[in-house]
Amino acid sequence: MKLVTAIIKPHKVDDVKEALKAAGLHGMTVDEVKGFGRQGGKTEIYRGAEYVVDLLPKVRVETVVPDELADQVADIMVAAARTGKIGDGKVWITTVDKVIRIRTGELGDDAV
Amino acid sequence: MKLVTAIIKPHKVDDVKEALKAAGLHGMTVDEVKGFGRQGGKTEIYRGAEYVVDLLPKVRVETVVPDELADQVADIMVAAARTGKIGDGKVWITTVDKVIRIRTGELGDDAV
Amino acid sequence: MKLVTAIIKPHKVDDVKEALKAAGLHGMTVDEVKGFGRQGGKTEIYRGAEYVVDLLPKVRVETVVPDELADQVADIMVAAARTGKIGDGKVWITTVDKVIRIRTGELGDDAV
Amino acid sequence: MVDAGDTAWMLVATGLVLFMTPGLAFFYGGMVRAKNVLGMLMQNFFAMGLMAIVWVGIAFSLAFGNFGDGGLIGNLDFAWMRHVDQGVGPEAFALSIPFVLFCAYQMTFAVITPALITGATADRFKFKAYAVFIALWLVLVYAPVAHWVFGGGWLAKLGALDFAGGAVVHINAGAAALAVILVLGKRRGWPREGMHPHSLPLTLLGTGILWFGWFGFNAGSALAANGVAAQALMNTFLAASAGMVGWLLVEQVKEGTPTTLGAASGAVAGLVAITPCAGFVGGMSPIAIGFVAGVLCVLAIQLKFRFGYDDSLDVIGVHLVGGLAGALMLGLFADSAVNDVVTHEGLFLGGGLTLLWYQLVASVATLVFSLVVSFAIAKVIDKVMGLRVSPEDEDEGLDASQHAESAYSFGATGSMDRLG
Amino acid sequence: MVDAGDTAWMLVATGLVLFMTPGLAFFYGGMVRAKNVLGMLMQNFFAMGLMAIVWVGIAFSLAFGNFGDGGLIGNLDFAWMRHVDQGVGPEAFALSIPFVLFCAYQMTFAVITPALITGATADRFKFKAYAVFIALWLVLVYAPVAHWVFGGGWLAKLGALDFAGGAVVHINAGAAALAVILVLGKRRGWPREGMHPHSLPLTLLGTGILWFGWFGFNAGSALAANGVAAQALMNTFLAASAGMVGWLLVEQVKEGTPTTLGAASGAVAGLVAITPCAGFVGGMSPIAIGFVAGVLCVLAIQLKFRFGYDDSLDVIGVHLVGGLAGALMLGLFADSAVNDVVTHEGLFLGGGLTLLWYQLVASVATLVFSLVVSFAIAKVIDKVMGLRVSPEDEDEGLDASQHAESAYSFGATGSMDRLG
Amino acid sequence: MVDAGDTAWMLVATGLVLFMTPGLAFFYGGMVRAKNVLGMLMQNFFAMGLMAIVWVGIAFSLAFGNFGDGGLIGNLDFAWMRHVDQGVGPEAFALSIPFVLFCAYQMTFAVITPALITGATADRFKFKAYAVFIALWLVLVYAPVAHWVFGGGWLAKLGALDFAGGAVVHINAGAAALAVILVLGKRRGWPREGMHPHSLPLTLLGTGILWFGWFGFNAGSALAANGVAAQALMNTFLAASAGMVGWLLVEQVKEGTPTTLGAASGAVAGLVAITPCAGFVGGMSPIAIGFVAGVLCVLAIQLKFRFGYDDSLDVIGVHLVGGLAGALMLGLFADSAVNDVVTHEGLFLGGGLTLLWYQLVASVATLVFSLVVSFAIAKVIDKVMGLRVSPEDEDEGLDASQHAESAYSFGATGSMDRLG
Ligand SMILES: Nc1ncnc2c1ncn2[C@@H]1O[C@H](COP(=O)(O)OP(=O)(O)O)[C@@H](O)[C@H]1O
Ligand SMILES: Nc1ncnc2c1ncn2[C@@H]1O[C@H](COP(=O)(O)OP(=O)(O)O)[C@@H](O)[C@H]1O
Ligand SMILES: Nc1ncnc2c1ncn2[C@@H]1O[C@H](COP(=O)(O)OP(=O)(O)O)[C@@H](O)[C@H]1O
Repeated sequence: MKLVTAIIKPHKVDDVKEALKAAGLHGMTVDEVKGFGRQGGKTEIYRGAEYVVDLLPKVRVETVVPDELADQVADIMVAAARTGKIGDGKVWITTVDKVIRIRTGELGDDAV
Repeated sequence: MKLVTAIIKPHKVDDVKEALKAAGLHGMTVDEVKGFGRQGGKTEIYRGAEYVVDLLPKVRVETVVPDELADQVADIMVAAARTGKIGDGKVWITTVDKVIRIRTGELGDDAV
Repeated sequence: MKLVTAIIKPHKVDDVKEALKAAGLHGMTVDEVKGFGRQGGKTEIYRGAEYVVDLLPKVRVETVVPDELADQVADIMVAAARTGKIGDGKVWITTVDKVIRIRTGELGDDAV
Repeated sequence: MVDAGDTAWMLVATGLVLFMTPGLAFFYGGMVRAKNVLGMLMQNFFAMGLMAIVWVGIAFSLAFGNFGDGGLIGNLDFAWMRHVDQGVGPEAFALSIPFVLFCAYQMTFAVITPALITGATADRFKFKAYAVFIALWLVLVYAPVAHWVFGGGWLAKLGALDFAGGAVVHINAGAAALAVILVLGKRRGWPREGMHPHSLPLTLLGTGILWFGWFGFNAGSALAANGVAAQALMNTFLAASAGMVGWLLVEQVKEGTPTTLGAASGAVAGLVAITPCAGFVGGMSPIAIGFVAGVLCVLAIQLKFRFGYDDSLDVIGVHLVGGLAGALMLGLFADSAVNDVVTHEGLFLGGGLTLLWYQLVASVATLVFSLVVSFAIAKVIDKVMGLRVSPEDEDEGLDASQHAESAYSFGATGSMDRLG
Repeated sequence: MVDAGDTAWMLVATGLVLFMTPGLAFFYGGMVRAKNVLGMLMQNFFAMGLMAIVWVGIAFSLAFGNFGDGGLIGNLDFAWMRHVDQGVGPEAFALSIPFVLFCAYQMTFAVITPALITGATADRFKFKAYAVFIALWLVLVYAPVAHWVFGGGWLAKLGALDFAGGAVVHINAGAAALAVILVLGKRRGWPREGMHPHSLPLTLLGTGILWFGWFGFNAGSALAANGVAAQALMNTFLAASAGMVGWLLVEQVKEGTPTTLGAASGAVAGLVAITPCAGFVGGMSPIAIGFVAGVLCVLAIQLKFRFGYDDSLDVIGVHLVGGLAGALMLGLFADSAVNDVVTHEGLFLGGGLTLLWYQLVASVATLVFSLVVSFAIAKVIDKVMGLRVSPEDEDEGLDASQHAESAYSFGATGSMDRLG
Repeated sequence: MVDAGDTAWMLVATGLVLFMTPGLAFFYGGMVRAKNVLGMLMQNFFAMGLMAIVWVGIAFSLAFGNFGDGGLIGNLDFAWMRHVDQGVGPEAFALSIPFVLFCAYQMTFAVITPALITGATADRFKFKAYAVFIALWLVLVYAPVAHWVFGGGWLAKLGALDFAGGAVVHINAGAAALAVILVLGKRRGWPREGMHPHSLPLTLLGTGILWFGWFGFNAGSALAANGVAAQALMNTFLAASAGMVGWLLVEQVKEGTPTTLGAASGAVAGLVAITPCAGFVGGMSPIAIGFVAGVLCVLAIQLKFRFGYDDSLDVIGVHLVGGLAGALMLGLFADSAVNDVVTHEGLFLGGGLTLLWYQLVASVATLVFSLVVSFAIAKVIDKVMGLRVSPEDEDEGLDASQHAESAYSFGATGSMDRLG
């Protein structure tokens, strides 16, 4: 099994979710994170002084998939999350040794 | 070393924590995430219209453990987090190359 | 590629960010988590009774780096996040099979 | 002569209505997404700033100058605070409070009325365009309509009744809201995406403040601490209660679940509808009026999905519809035993259709005038400086794009570095 | 005759007490977990809706009809708003304000008293069962007790004193809270799990509003803008202050750390205790009364752990205990120089034990009556429709299970899609 | 004789000013980081507890005893509530309200003035040291200065004017704030790190409450429901509005973006500046005064970066500078037509420099006295018990370190287990 992790722009969550659904995937886990990268920060004003906020809101999407789907899922995510503007984020793939569905104890491909 | 990751229902956090403690484990890291899966969503009403919220609150639990304990820890988590109802979540195991305790610089099994 | 993950104290985020920047790294993703460990909990008072809060605020820092930099980056993080007091956290390294920059589709070292 | 009791009450009533605008800000602010809450709060608070100045500068005089002339607009007698002093003002006003207090009291109405519009235009109105819009609107729309009704203009002369502003405030603002969103267009993603409230406790805070403040709004419109004020307060209370119950009953029947947002909205619907009636009806009538308004408005807010206009937080569904309902129901329930200003009683009290007809005329006149002139103002501003934020700014949210701020920062990782 | 000054004050006092119910909602709402905050707010706001209607419909008349009869319950003379008009009402009331205002003022008490109960029953009361409960309770418990004390019933005749509702409001609601939780049972997980406040700033907001509103509650109970009202206001202020200081001192001694929740709770404890005394004591007495209440209540809230009843937000510990403390301390501090209604002075002013005895009778009578009847109502509702939510609904939280809403949505990942 | 109308107004005004302290708590509380919000709220609420007791115990008497003596400090005639009853008090006060109400009204000023200081000392003042500081400060600084100005002391005799506390409240608290932070030092990390507001909606809530309450602060200072009160209310409203507009204009010019925090701060700046002037000026003057204050203060808050003192939430920039600006502008705009207490008109009304000179003397005297004595008190406390929390406590935040609490808990993973 593989774990595909994507760091994306927050307003792209729904698009990625829909794309995964369309590709027949049944699960994913998302959370809100902050990203630092080439995108630089945004400027906020506080008491008449300017500040740079260089940790920007991003969303992390994680989905565990069978080995043979990993590349394809990564590509789907890349396509769905792309705006073409800096800060679009990254997708990476890592290897999962074992996965268990808590409810049933099913393992591996049956678990996701 | 192995990293055991569990996505569980929020109200199961304490049970999982207690089970890990009982098994002699000394550390874990948790965070709040949202999950999409077979469980489907819940319905909210807004201005007289119904909406489905299909990202449901879950908690991610991560614990780094020595290789030989990984399966056992995963089973403990599965047992502690199970309600038997859909949406109970997943547990997965990945391989950790190296782990360091920041305070002391200890490595590997000594670090956790 | 390697994924270096650090669990650190919240007020060390800026130091770690600066240290990574100083080392020429261009990206990282952080999120707020809660940690359970040897540090024990802190005591809160509610209605005249004492409670222990044993999940303490921590920050998770993740950065994907080329293989050859992983150890060095881990050491930088360890150095920047250390206060020497219990609860400083952990750093661990896992292997990444593939990484893609969403904006451009670049792969591997070019993607980070 | 200035009466201390009446003055005491009107000092407080002025404060209460002033406090409604922050209340409105929270009521609306809780309903928008977290990235737009400051934009919403700013528009409401800014009305407290700019409208006050425009009011004493010119609009008060246009509304209340030439009092009782039966005409279309006042004059400049009171502009720039001229003659607005501690005396009781011109005799025609028949005041027992200082004229300067009357002006301040009316000022609070001039602040909140344009602010009501912001609920419809949520999440996309450019701040600077908004500022220009409300300044023009106060002078070109609010001041004339206030003269027609409160200033003894043609509608007052005709015999239409409006105790505290069913037409002047609610129909007027509701129609203006419709006009502006016709120019602005829908929010990106609407209606597919559910843009649900980011903080219902904030909305309920706003509701509590509005209910509290509305006692000043309605009972204050008696301009004295007397029996009519007391009756108006009781009516206001009961209509809010009945509006809440009515709205929740519909929810219960339709969806099986009463919501807190429904409770809040129903109370506001009842308050809107009782506004024109507050000092003119008695007995159990306010319960009927509030209840009907609650039921009507919960149904009316579904219209936007049918007709496809994005009345984001339901200003039209609640203030326009509720205001119309109240103005017309006054034609049914007006009671001369409650207030001798009532010369034609309501239909249900045996007064026939006369008052109902006047009420209809006043409502339609206000609606049409406000709709047309507001639309024209919005169109002109749109041409000159753009009414709406850019799509990027809208996605980012008004807080960041219009005010370079973010509303909340609960976490540990929001650190900033000072530039320059 | 209606006096403008008195009327001005009572218009405002009515608004202030009305505003206390949202204040109470936030005070309690901040203390529950985030998944239950809307459930709590809803129960409080809904009381503003339903109780008002039941009040003017029947309960006001049951409480104040047959005024001064020394009996157990009023009659139906004022039901359905009959005779509730702008005049000063029947002579026996000796009012200088419109009777309709008196009714509205008392209505605010009828709204907040049942709402007080929600603090004890937090997180598990089924909404519809709650609605039925408070409707019955207002008629069967509140109205009679109000008649006994405020309506010139048997306790008033006896000579017991209760300026603004120590017995009618606080002992009454506190005893009812105890009755209901005996039927409801404990929250799942209590007392092992710490169910700590999700937003203390919200609780402090509630505290601020309560303190502010309590001036209307206590000083308004003079029913006029006179010296007694002024004294009551001063006493209210000082008792709140002293209650806060007392509670915090105990925390400091016991735990080494004064808490903000303690400051809030102590102020409320002081306010509760001064309620029956506000217009009857003077000098430094309110400081003593508030301080004792603060110390007593912080100790009393530990009783639930001893006896194992889950008084979730300490309604019994603060309102029942604080109300009893206040009612009895009036027997110590009552001062005829402050108010000539005081015919037997307090023990410390040399008046002997007479008043203390009356106060004890009134307290016990109220406590027992409320406990028994409230328990019976709760039991019947439990049989008929179930009083408590299901375990699943409780785990999910009241917001989702009772109202299909969620309170907060700060993040970017709470998107929803519209169904149908 | 006690007048019901005046009493009605002053009962409410007392409530309004009391409500300002929670308002201030939220105004400041929203601006600090989430880990310090309870610390901030506690300091403000605790002032409502402790200051009230110190006030009736002794400080009221020191401020208002020997009324009109032209001296430096009062006596102990009214200590411990002696002679503070329902009568109108000593003739010199010329009151038409109960003396006990006058004492309560003044008490609200004594609560909020020390609370103002907490904005400057945010995030690092040890709670227990704070408690000792404000108790001493009220007696040693506030009471004398209040006597000088409000109690008929030397500044009043001289001819300096201060309607509602430009010197007594704002210059006084601002100077004390400066003194305390000179002893406390800067927050760790300041000015490199941006310690930005954790909840601007909370700050705007505070702003709304402050604006509302300020009507009681300024119009209440007329001590009657009359024309001067009405004028003061209008002036207060307009100055807040103009202050907001002025501040935002500067932001627009300097940064290109008006902020919500700027709107809030500008309104407060206008309110501060109008405080000494409220019942003494008329016409469009309040707009000029508010506008100048808004512009001045937004520039003044940059001074701390120049001079390197950490006035965390800009008490000096807004209250000291705004208070000075208001006190001096009164020397320009004072108008005897508005209030016959004005014997020397302002410069712009042809009254020459006399009043301006008196105002300068009063301002400087207050500033210097407060600065010196406050500094001494802070130094002594620092020596005896330490003024500042430890670096670890500061990093952890005041909520955890001073009060063993955390403000918010929105998530599902904040569970706690009960100890013992
Ligand atoms: N090396 C990295 N490791 C982990 N996350 C990264 C890394 N580089 C970037 N990110 C994440 O990706 C986001 C976008 O990266 P950025 O460099 O700003 O733009 P882009 O991906 O378009 O080049 C960052 O905000 C951060 O969350
Ligand atoms: N393929 C997956 N990858 C990552 N997380 C998943 C995946 N499938 C499910 N999850 C997580 O597990 C949770 C429960 O999954 P779900 O399919 O609803 O129920 P169950 O695990 O009982 O079959 C989801 O809400 C999601 O957070
Ligand atoms: N085995 C583990 N797996 C995952 N996270 C851990 C583990 N042990 C500790 N942590 C994380 O590291 C943090 C610090 O650990 P702790 O044992 O308290 O102190 P220290 O790292 O200084 O020994 C914990 O709060 C937790 O977030």
